[in-house]
Amino acid sequence: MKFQGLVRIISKKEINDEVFTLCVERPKAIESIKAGQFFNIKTSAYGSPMLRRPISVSGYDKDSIEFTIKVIGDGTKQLHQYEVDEKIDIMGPLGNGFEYSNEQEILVIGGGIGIAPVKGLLEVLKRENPNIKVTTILGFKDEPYLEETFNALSDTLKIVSETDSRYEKGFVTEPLKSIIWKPFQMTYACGPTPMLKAITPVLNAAKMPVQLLMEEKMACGIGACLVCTCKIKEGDFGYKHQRMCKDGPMFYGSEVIFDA
Amino acid sequence: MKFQGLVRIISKKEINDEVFTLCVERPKAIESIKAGQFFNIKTSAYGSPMLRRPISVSGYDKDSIEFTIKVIGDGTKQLHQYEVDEKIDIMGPLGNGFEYSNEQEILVIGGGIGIAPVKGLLEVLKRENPNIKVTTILGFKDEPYLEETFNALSDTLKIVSETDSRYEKGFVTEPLKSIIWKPFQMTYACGPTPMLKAITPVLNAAKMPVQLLMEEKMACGIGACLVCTCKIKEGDFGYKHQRMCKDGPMFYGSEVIFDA
Amino acid sequence: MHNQSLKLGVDLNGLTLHNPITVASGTFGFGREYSEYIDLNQIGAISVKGLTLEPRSGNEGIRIVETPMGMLNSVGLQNPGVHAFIKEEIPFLRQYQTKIIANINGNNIEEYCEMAQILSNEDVDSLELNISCPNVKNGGLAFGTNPEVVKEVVSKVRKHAKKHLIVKLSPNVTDIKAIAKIVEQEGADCIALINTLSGMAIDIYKRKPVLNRISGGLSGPAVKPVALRMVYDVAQTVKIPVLGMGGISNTADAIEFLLAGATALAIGTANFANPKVTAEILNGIETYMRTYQYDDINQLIGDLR
Amino acid sequence: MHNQSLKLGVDLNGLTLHNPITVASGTFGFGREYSEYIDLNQIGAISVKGLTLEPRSGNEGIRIVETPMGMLNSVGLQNPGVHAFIKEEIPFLRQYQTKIIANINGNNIEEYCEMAQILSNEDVDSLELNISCPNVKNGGLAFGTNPEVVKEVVSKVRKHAKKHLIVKLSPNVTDIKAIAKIVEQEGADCIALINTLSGMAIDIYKRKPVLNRISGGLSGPAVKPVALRMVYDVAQTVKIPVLGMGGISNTADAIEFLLAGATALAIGTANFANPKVTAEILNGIETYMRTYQYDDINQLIGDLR
Ligand SMILES: Cc1cc2nc3c(=O)[nH]c(=O)nc-3n(C[C@H](O)[C@H](O)[C@H](O)COP(=O)(O)OP(=O)(O)OC[C@H]3O[C@@H](n4cnc5c(N)ncnc54)[C@H](O)[C@@H]3O)c2cc1C
Ligand SMILES: Cc1cc2nc3c(=O)[nH]c(=O)nc-3n(C[C@H](O)[C@H](O)[C@H](O)COP(=O)(O)OP(=O)(O)OC[C@H]3O[C@@H](n4cnc5c(N)ncnc54)[C@H](O)[C@@H]3O)c2cc1C
Ligand SMILES: Cc1cc2nc3c(=O)[nH]c(=O)nc-3n(C[C@H](O)[C@H](O)[C@H](O)COP(=O)(O)O)c2cc1C
Ligand SMILES: Cc1cc2nc3c(=O)[nH]c(=O)nc-3n(C[C@H](O)[C@H](O)[C@H](O)COP(=O)(O)O)c2cc1C
Ligand code: FES
Ligand code: FES
Repeated sequence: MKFQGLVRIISKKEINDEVFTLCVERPKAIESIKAGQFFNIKTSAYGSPMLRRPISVSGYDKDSIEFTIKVIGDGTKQLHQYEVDEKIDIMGPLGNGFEYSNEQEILVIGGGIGIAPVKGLLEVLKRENPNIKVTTILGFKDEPYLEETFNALSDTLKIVSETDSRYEKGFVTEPLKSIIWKPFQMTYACGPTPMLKAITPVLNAAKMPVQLLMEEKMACGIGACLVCTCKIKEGDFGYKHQRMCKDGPMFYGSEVIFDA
Repeated sequence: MKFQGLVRIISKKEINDEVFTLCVERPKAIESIKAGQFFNIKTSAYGSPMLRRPISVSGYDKDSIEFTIKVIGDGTKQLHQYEVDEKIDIMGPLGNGFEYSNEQEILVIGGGIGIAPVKGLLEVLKRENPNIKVTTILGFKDEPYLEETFNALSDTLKIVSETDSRYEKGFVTEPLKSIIWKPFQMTYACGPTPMLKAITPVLNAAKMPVQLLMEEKMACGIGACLVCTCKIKEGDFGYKHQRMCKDGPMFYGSEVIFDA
Repeated sequence: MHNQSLKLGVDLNGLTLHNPITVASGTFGFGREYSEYIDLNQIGAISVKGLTLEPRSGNEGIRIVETPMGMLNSVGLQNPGVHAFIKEEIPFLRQYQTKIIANINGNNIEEYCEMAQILSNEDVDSLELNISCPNVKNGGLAFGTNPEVVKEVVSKVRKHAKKHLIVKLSPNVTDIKAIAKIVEQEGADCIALINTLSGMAIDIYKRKPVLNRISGGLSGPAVKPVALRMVYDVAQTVKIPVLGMGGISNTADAIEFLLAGATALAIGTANFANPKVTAEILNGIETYMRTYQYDDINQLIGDLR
Repeated sequence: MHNQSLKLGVDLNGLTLHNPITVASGTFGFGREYSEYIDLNQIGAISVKGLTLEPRSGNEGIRIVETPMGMLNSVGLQNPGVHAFIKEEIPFLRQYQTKIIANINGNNIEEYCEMAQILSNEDVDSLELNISCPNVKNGGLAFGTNPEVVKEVVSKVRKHAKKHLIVKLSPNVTDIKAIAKIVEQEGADCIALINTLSGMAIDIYKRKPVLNRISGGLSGPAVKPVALRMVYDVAQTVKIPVLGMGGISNTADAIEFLLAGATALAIGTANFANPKVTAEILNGIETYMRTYQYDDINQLIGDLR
């Protein structure tokens, strides 16, 4: 049996006006968690919004699970109202998460709140292999956040912003193009779909493997309802619909077809 | 213009497991309030439940308005989650409330959470006429609450309960029948419809005027949608539908037709 | 940019409104009660509580059930009758610049015609033919669900209505487009939709339907997706303007209906939770227009890409 | 009293279930995913994801829009095809005591018949004819909305179906009772309803319908009052049992449907918010039965006062 139930909130931290972290007690029933996996969280006990909200693990250890959440609509607003010691209904861990073993040199790309699961990944990788060489590129629309955290987790850190003039202006694709000649064994990326769509051809062209942690509106979150899809190449010209929640949310850049 | 908007919660008090009071700042825009009036309160900022919840004024002064609320479903549960200093969306005061001037001897009957507006009434009457003689009958299903408050507000207080053996067992109709010979100038009553239905013929037969503060599920709360009705006698055999929210919630026992 | 004044006026084929926000029949009484919460001058038009020839006391028993993000009502057309409306309510409403839409309801076609006749000589701006009430002759099914009955009632009422005529459709039909076409052909100036969906609730403690008449009309946000689809379908089908409604509760909902092709909107159930919702939505539409650079609301209507 | 064992088994006219709680097609896959959250043995029957003759990859683009207490879906019958179902999924489901209902969908009547034929020889307990899919020959309107087409498809499929046959109705019709009568006359063993209501959503930022196919199917609590009314109407109209569904999310909803006359219930959308909802509702029904002193669920079915 997989876990779905109430867990206690251990801590809550405001990161900026819109972003906060919730750290919850890890139930004993959850034997393993992988960076890049997510939980489907009930935001309200009163039914509305009706559906759970998928939120990536942004860190975990044997006793706790951390979520880093950006407030954008009612569901995330409700999550923001939870306080320490209240209980929250989570379900997971879900999805296939990142695949990692013992890479020595990696590239990590995060965009917006997509930096949350990437942070979780780097924490695990550093824990398992303190010598790993990490190059990180983060892109933000406005003011960057978690800069110090990523500084500590990266050997090289580049931050770009579309509007914050204290940082290099632009999108993650610019710094990416300038370092793509380096021998990264793996690239891990998470961010808004347009970002993933922009970086994937660049990395594919350079024959650099990339794991994309993708997003799609979900309902069940476990692969039963088929409302979340990722278009995956099949044969030379074909495609198949895979389930973002169950077969993803991690897909390799080489297999994804970006529409629209 | 009437008031609808956010007001700050000044204090919150648990009365027992199910009943609590919220005291809110009285907006300047509210010039007058009458005991027996109610406010229509939005319980959630997230839409569900969709409709406001009518809650009687259980007390007020020039700076504050008090509500005494029993948790029975989602809306009242949500009201219970508000904390001091949070803001809550209220609309009112609504309805016609109790009519009172300078009675010298009155009878008051409250059932269940129906004691809330009755408490508000007694506080006002005592304030305006400290010599008023008050006989109070309260009925509860289970354990009584606010006993001390009513003790202080009444010259004679009778409490009955259907299940709590420390009190007289039964319904308010029993003590009512035993004192109905007294020369009360007015009776004020609020409680579940079956209670009002039971006491009204008793009082009518004794030719004692009674003001009933009634209840009906509401939507607009201001008289526009016509979903809340009270059947009122018209002529000798006829009836008309009046609006519980706007024409009531106070009706005289002599005019109400109790169906079903 | 922010100071530039936006054009908000719309023309429902003869009924011009100074803005596209109206209120739905039965949810706003005759405007009196809400006039204590918002300035009625801000509302493009008020469709008054459904009128009948004679006064009606409405249904007995419980008249409302709250449902998930919606409500069932069973008011049963309680109203003071068309004559009291003329005498008491028109003068009140005429104090404001809002247009008056008289929502008319008959027990049979003759009554509809008689009401249209009477109101054609009175100071109202539009007649809204509500064909969602049960048609006793047709076994209780609403007038508005049988294409032949729709044809007959609209064509006859049209002859008596010397005013702008809106026909308000029932959503409880298989093919709303077919009904809308008939209504257009028979000469309606404008189509309003949707009225309430037929729904039911049971009191599991009493083990009885909550409403005496068993079913009631479902309205509110719950029905919005259904309403939007029907408004879109009808706007694609007919040339006369559409007055869209059904669950509109906030600016985003309103924009959806405008983009779907509704020339004006009616807000109903949402007034109950927020008596100022009409003004807030109007404000929100203006902000949206500024953001997306529309200076005339008519550019926004039906502007799907 | 509390220990007395309650009789929960129901008989859908040949399909017997050990309890009345089933799960709705398309919301539960083939049971595999939910088997990690609840014991499938607790579920009376599983109606599997809608099957077609050939595998289908389903619709492109966004497939879901959340709406007030509901959702629109536009999955488009993505499924591995009936043959893969037979090979891969039946053996999995047969590990449990839950009954298997095969939900079948055709592009035309011949396909429906072929699927009924094929599945009649396989180890499933019931066939659920889903006539809510668009009928290309009839201009895209669902098979289930045209009485003549309903008559034809049910009568032909009945001849090929050597198994218990459920016909699942579309709610997007004027007169559900008329359709239900036809379905009964043509020999269905049981009627399931409701499928999703037709609805729409617009992305106001992109100014496009959210779903590629413009409209999608509305489900969830929002539709419950409509579903309950239709279940009640149909239960009053036909003698064959009704499998009721549409927005059931908690015990109270379930009791309402049972009181309205549904012999069994299907839970759909509610599984998404609460993967254990079926077990919780079953529990809740037992508590209700004890409180109101029913020892057999069949006494509760249709027991309106
Ligand atoms: C696998 C997965 C993992 C995720 N992990 C995380 C995570 O770790 N942290 C995190 O914060 N989020 C994460 N998300 C995203 C998160 O699930 C959503 O942000 C959340 O579901 C939003 O819910 P909501 O109710 O707050 O907003 P909703 O109400 O669902 O919606 C969106 C809001 O944005 C507005 N909006 C939509 N489109 C536009 C537009 N074009 N322009 C302007 N406004 C628009 C809408 O009006 C609405 O208010 C993840 C998603 C997935 C699928
Ligand atoms: C004018 C007026 C003044 C009021 N003043 C007050 C006041 O001062 N204080 C106060 O506390 N309340 C007052 N009320 C009542 C208050 O409005 C309701 O209690 C409130 O609306 C309930 O909302 P809810 O969302 O909590 O419960 P809801 O969810 O609306 O509903 C009722 C709950 O009771 C359950 N239920 C319904 N019938 C039965 C039954 N027969 N057996 C068992 N369970 C059942 C339902 O399942 C549900 O959970 C007043 C009402 C009116 C009309
Ligand atoms: C309490 C109530 C009463 C209504 N009475 C009428 C009526 O008299 N005439 C009419 O045409 N529509 C009536 N309606 C339907 C509304 O005008 C509107 O079509 C419907 O409620 C959908 O819009 P909404 O979801 O915004 O409320 C009524 C609706 C409600 C909720
Ligand atoms: C995502 C999704 C997929 C569905 N797929 C099917 C299907 O393949 N066949 C079918 O007959 N009904 C399908 N339905 C309809 C459900 O079986 C059910 O009739 C409807 O959702 C109403 O019940 P609910 O409100 O409990 O979900 C689907 C519903 C949803 C939400
Ligand atoms: S959300 Fe249900 S399959 Fe992905
Ligand atoms: S609640 Fe609308 S008239 Fe009383």
